[in-house]
Amino acid sequence: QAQDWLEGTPKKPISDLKIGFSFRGGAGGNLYVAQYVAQLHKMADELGIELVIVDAEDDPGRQTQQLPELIAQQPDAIVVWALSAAGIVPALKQASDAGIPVVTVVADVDPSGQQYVKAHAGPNDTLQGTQAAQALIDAMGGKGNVVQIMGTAGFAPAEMRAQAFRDVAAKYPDIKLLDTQVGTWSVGTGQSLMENFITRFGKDIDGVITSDGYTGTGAYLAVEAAEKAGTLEPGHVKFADPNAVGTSYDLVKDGKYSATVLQLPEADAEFSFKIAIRVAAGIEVPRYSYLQTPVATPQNYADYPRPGL
Amino acid sequence: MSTDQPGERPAAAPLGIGAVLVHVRQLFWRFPVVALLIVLICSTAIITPQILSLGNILLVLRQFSALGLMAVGVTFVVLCGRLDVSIGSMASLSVVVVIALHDAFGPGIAILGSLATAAICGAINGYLVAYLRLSSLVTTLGMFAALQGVANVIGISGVQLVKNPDASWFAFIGRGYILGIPFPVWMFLTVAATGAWVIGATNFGRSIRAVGGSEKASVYSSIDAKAIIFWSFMISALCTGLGGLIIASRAMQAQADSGVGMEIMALSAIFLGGTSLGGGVGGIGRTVIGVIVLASVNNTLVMVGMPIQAQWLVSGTVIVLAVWLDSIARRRRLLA
Amino acid sequence: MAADANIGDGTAPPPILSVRGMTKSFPGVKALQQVDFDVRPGEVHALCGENGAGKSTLMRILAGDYRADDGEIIFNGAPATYRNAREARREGILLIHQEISLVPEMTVAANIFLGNLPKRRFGLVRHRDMVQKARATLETAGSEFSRIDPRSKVSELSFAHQQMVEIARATAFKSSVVIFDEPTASLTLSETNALFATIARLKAQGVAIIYISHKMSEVFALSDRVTVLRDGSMRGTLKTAETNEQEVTRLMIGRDIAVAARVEARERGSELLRVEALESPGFVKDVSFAVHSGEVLGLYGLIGAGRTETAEVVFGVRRRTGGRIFWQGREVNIRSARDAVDLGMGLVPEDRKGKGLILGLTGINNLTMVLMRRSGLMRLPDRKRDMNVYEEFKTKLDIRAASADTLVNTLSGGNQQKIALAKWLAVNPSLLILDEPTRGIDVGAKAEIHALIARLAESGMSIILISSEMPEILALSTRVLTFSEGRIVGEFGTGEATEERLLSTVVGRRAAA
Amino acid sequence: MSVAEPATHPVESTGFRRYLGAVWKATGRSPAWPLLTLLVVFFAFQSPFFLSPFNISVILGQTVLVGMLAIGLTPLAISGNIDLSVGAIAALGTCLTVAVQPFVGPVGAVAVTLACSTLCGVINGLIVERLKLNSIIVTIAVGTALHGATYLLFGVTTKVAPDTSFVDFGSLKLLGLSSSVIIFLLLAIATSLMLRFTVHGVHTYAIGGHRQAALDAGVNVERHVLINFAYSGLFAGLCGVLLVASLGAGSPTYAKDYELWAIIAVVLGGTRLAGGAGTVAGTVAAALSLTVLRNGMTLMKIDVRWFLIALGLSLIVALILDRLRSGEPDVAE
Ligand SMILES: Nc1ncnc2c1ncn2[C@@H]1O[C@H](COP(=O)(O)OP(=O)(O)OP(=O)(O)O)[C@@H](O)[C@H]1O
Ligand SMILES: Nc1ncnc2c1ncn2[C@@H]1O[C@H](COP(=O)(O)OP(=O)(O)OP(=O)(O)O)[C@@H](O)[C@H]1O
Ligand SMILES: [Mg+2]
Ligand SMILES: [Mg+2]
Repeated sequence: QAQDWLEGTPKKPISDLKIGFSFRGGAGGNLYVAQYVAQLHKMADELGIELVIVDAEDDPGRQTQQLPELIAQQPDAIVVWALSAAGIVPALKQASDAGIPVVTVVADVDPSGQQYVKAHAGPNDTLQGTQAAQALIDAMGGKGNVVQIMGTAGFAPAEMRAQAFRDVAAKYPDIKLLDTQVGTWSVGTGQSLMENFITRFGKDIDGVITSDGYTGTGAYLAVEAAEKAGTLEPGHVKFADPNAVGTSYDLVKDGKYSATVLQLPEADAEFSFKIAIRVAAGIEVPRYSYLQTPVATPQNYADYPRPGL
Repeated sequence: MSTDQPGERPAAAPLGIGAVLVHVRQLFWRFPVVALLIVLICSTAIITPQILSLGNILLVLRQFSALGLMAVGVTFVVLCGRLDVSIGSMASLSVVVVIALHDAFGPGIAILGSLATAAICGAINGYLVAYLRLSSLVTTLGMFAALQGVANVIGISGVQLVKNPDASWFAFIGRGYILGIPFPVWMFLTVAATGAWVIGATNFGRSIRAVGGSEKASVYSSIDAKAIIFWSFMISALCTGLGGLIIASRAMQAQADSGVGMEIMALSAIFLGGTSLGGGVGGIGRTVIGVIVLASVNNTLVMVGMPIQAQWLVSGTVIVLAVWLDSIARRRRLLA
Repeated sequence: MAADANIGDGTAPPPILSVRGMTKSFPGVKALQQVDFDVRPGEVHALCGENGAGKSTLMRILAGDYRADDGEIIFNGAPATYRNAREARREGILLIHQEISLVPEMTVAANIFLGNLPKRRFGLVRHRDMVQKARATLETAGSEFSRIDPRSKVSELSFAHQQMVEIARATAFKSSVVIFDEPTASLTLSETNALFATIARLKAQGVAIIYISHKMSEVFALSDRVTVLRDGSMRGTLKTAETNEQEVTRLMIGRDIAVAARVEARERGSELLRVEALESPGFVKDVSFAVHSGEVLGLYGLIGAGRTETAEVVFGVRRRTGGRIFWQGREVNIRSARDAVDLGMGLVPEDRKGKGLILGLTGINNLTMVLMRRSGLMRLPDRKRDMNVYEEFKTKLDIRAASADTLVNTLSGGNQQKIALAKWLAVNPSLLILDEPTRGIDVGAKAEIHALIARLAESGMSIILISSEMPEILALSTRVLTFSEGRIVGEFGTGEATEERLLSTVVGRRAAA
Repeated sequence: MSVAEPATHPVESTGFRRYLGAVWKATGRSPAWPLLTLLVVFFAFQSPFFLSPFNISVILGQTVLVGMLAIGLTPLAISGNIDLSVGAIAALGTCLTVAVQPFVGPVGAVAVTLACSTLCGVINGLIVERLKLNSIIVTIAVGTALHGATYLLFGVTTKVAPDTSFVDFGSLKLLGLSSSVIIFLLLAIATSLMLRFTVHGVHTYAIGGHRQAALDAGVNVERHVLINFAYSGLFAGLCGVLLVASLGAGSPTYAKDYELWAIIAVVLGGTRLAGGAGTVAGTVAAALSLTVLRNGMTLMKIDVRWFLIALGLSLIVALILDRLRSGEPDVAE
């Protein structure tokens, strides 16, 4: 079947391509990663591409030491989902020294490494952060107090999304950021941190911005409980997050949640892998290609599939 | 407490004040860790008064009741002179299991299934350590890895959330109240009380201390050391299972990493309480204190809006301080 | 033996180490009160006193282990400056501990030299030298010592051999004061003589020696002076030559001791325990014997004779590879101490620290440990009953402890032994195996325990008495079995057993082997 | 059945058992060796690529970081203590190395880092020994505090090394092995010799084996334990430096959970938790088997999700093999 998405002629049949993939790991616990990798496998099988995967298991040190394993197998391209934007650079250098084109996915790398990268493909955390921030602030009518719960400390996406909110909020004099606490991309911590916020700020809270749908769901559960207990008035607090999961999508559907930005692992994987294949096949691609991440709102959610997260 | 609000102290004769001070000092050296805690809380309460609100206190207790349950369980193992570092992964597993079973088989079966899973893990730990006499640290480290692995596999492939949480009475475990006190807190306190009774008042408890003190001597004294060790691992596992139920029922959905790091926190709580590896000193009461200290320090720092990195710095320092004070206090008591 | 007693009388050099007004108290106990004590170069100064009199405490203070509450230590004519055991050692004050204090997983050689290992530049240890020196040390210490291989791990040695390693340390260092705290507690004749020879050699080198023992014979054979402590205070210092056992004993316990108990011969009751061709890998080979109710079966032997092991096999705490055990004529399979206890046996082990007691627990807890088995595990312990039991034996055995709840590891050696004994008497078994029951127990208490053993036997309890003290065996046993190299080499009915006969069997056997 | 099997008798052993025993001694009495052998043989059959020189160098390379921590921890563990703050110290090390390089140059940076990490170790040691506190809780707490401090000092964003001198050094190759691997092996040997042949080493075993006996014998226990804490701190610093050498950057997020893997390596290596027994050889073997397991499974394209399970099971199997061979222990831990 014709692959029109190639937008060019491969230097050799797609089915002869060999692509290496080094990713942050955590496929164990992390559904997004798991589904992303599953999608890659699926596509590779369909297209008959040989996919060599190394898993860094959340350890930047290991990831750098694993890249030589890929390089040694001389793939047509190496796809890197970097754990540490700066820490990966020496490894990327090795790859480009070995004449293997590198495609970075999901997380962009440090400027000092740009010259070793052929293309970057994936979601745009700053954009998603902005989308979520905008949606929340609109829902709040441009004014009110917001509490923020970030993802795990020191992880680029968490930082970028959080920063994006601050940047947007800066444009609105009536939006006040009460406090930021750091969570762990999980419902549990989202819940407990939100409970603490509620005890601390009570009715002053008008909106909640989180780094992802899990944390957002947790925060919602806390607020819902507080509403039942009468601490907060029902429906007053608004929610939005830059990275949808099933539950945050459901909340949007039920109109309890203003917006969640749909960054779907399958879509992300497919989008990025196509770029990678094109690079491997020697077809020119833009330096940056960003995944479309629609914002699901109570009005339009039906247009999009429910995330399997 | 009068140290903390000097203003409240009635102007008394110098002798009176002296007497009060002496009293306060004695009180301090009886419960130095608690005293430290009170100082910490009261000083932060000036910034954030809500800390002392009943609501917040209940909140802290509930947030840490799962950890508390697990710490109580591990205390049994520690008193036997062993360690159990598999409880974090075990909690993750029981969370994943209970959620995976919930919608298909209903809460009852799900709970039983999850507790049974925990029990099996405990039995494996216990058998390996007590009867095959493997080093408890390495064994439970192995289980720590294996169980997290299993939890991940189930968590990724299985069901991750309960369709409509409000319909299931399972939600009550994590979210319900009795007499205005959260149900998890009831669970924690009940189990802690029972545990304290078993350790402190029953022959089983005495046997545990004996085995912790000297396994060989207790065997010569016709104590079935192996059984004792086996059952303390079972207890540790079952408490962990209960903890898992709370975590699961709070969120009504499963994240395979729900329990990550809890083994370290539980051990911190135990040693912070002053229980020492191998019987001798310590017990459930001390563990409960340890848990409460951990909990309130964490809560206090969040409540004053301290950034997490600073929270780490402070809580680390406070823990060392607490352990130190406690050891001094114990030495003083020996000489008194 | 010890031909060279009472050397160094007459001309008295100035004391090298002395204490004035030494006072020390522990929670609940005044261990020492206003004690004056000194020792001269080239003299053996014996220290006597009941269990808990404060002997070890005084010595630990001299050796820098403990700090005195009050009083001064004068060493070499000047106030002592050392602040801990390490510094004391460097000053040349060496304490051979009452309780064995060796590192089990390390070699004999390393243990002997631990603290000042022979080293070359860059802190490198001269392992080969160390082993040679150790062997030399052991050989000079005597033939009995030289049977220990300096390269073998201490944990592989017998209790007795460990004690000997502890002693061998005394000669390994250049010391000016050597303190022996009950060194012979677990030694038999031959090693004891070897020890005496060692002491004589040190003495000849002008080393000052402090010797603590509950065995009057040793005190009088070795010492030049005797100091008696009682309840932590001085009862006086005497020239050994000018005193006698009665006087010293009276000073110690304030009265004459009861005449040594004897168990009279009587026709034996029904058979209680019979073992046939008992085998256990290592040291029990084809052991068969029977015990009848109301008899005291004495087991005598030299070190490593395998009596302890035999006892442990019978009691189910050591692997049995062969043989059969009959209880009241019925064959039984004893797989654990629990089985044995349920049948009605009790064992007071030789190694009280390792097997007899749980040092981290309180006296009352230890004492009622076995009683606990009688009530179920989930049963509440009955504090009141426990208390009664404790009080009963506290008076019966004269246990000296601050309270029922003092930790056992703070008790004096002898009092620990009494608890270990009481713990089994408390369940009043029909067969009681006593392995070195009076080790480290003072003369007074020893007499009481002997009397007690006699009474128990009268009351129909069967007793297996393992002891390396000839008099004890002869006085208390209605029948004696002699062991050597894990085999029974002789049996003697009452009256037949005499010191010479017993020795001839065990020694003759060893010579043959 | 009988726990009370004292080591009094060298158990009657058949020729084969004695032979096994000899092999055993040679392998430093650690369950890791049989495990390592099994894994290597197994994977060698599974993948031809496994034993290729390149893959071996890869395995060694991946062993270095955690291995370094594990070696540093071994003497400390033998003397009966444990240090759970090494991960945090290593993370601090990466930040320091990068941060101070502009001022003092690469070599100076290493010096400063090692000095500071050693200091951290000393602080741990002082708290544990002087205040007589439980080393587990103390080092957990100190680790947490250090981690926080590192963030506050250097911020959350990763710091890139100003020049590539570290990376160049890291990618330096001698006889097919990268410089860091060689350093690792040399230090392993050095540590092992230190334990076996120096007074400090012998005293370390003595302290772990029977602390009171060591005290009675006049061993300066406090000093030796302190040295061992400093030693583990130093090696944590080294781990940090090597991280920078391969990542060319420093961040508080680096070396996450390393202490856990290091402890696994140490105990799997046969070092007793209570102290008194253990060898560096065992630790190295254990660290290697961890990497081999991971590397082999990657080569076999096994879903990484199974790695943790495989790891856990192999840990336990290794212990059981160990027990079958060495019989029941006199003391459990
Ligand atoms: N560390 C300690 N803590 C509390 N009490 C102690 C401690 N050491 C000794 N004691 C008490 O001090 C007293 C003297 O003990 P010490 O060991 O000196 O007696 P002893 O003369 O050596 O007796 P024995 O002949 O049985 O060894 C005893 O009552 C003992 O309980
Ligand atoms: N020469 C020796 N070499 C090695 N081990 C020995 C030697 N002598 C004794 N042992 C070990 O010590 C064990 C017990 O020592 P101990 O002196 O307690 O022997 P025992 O049989 O208890 O003698 P006793 O008859 O004094 O109780 C012996 O069974 C043996 O295992
Ligand atoms: Mg004594
Ligand atoms: Mg014996």
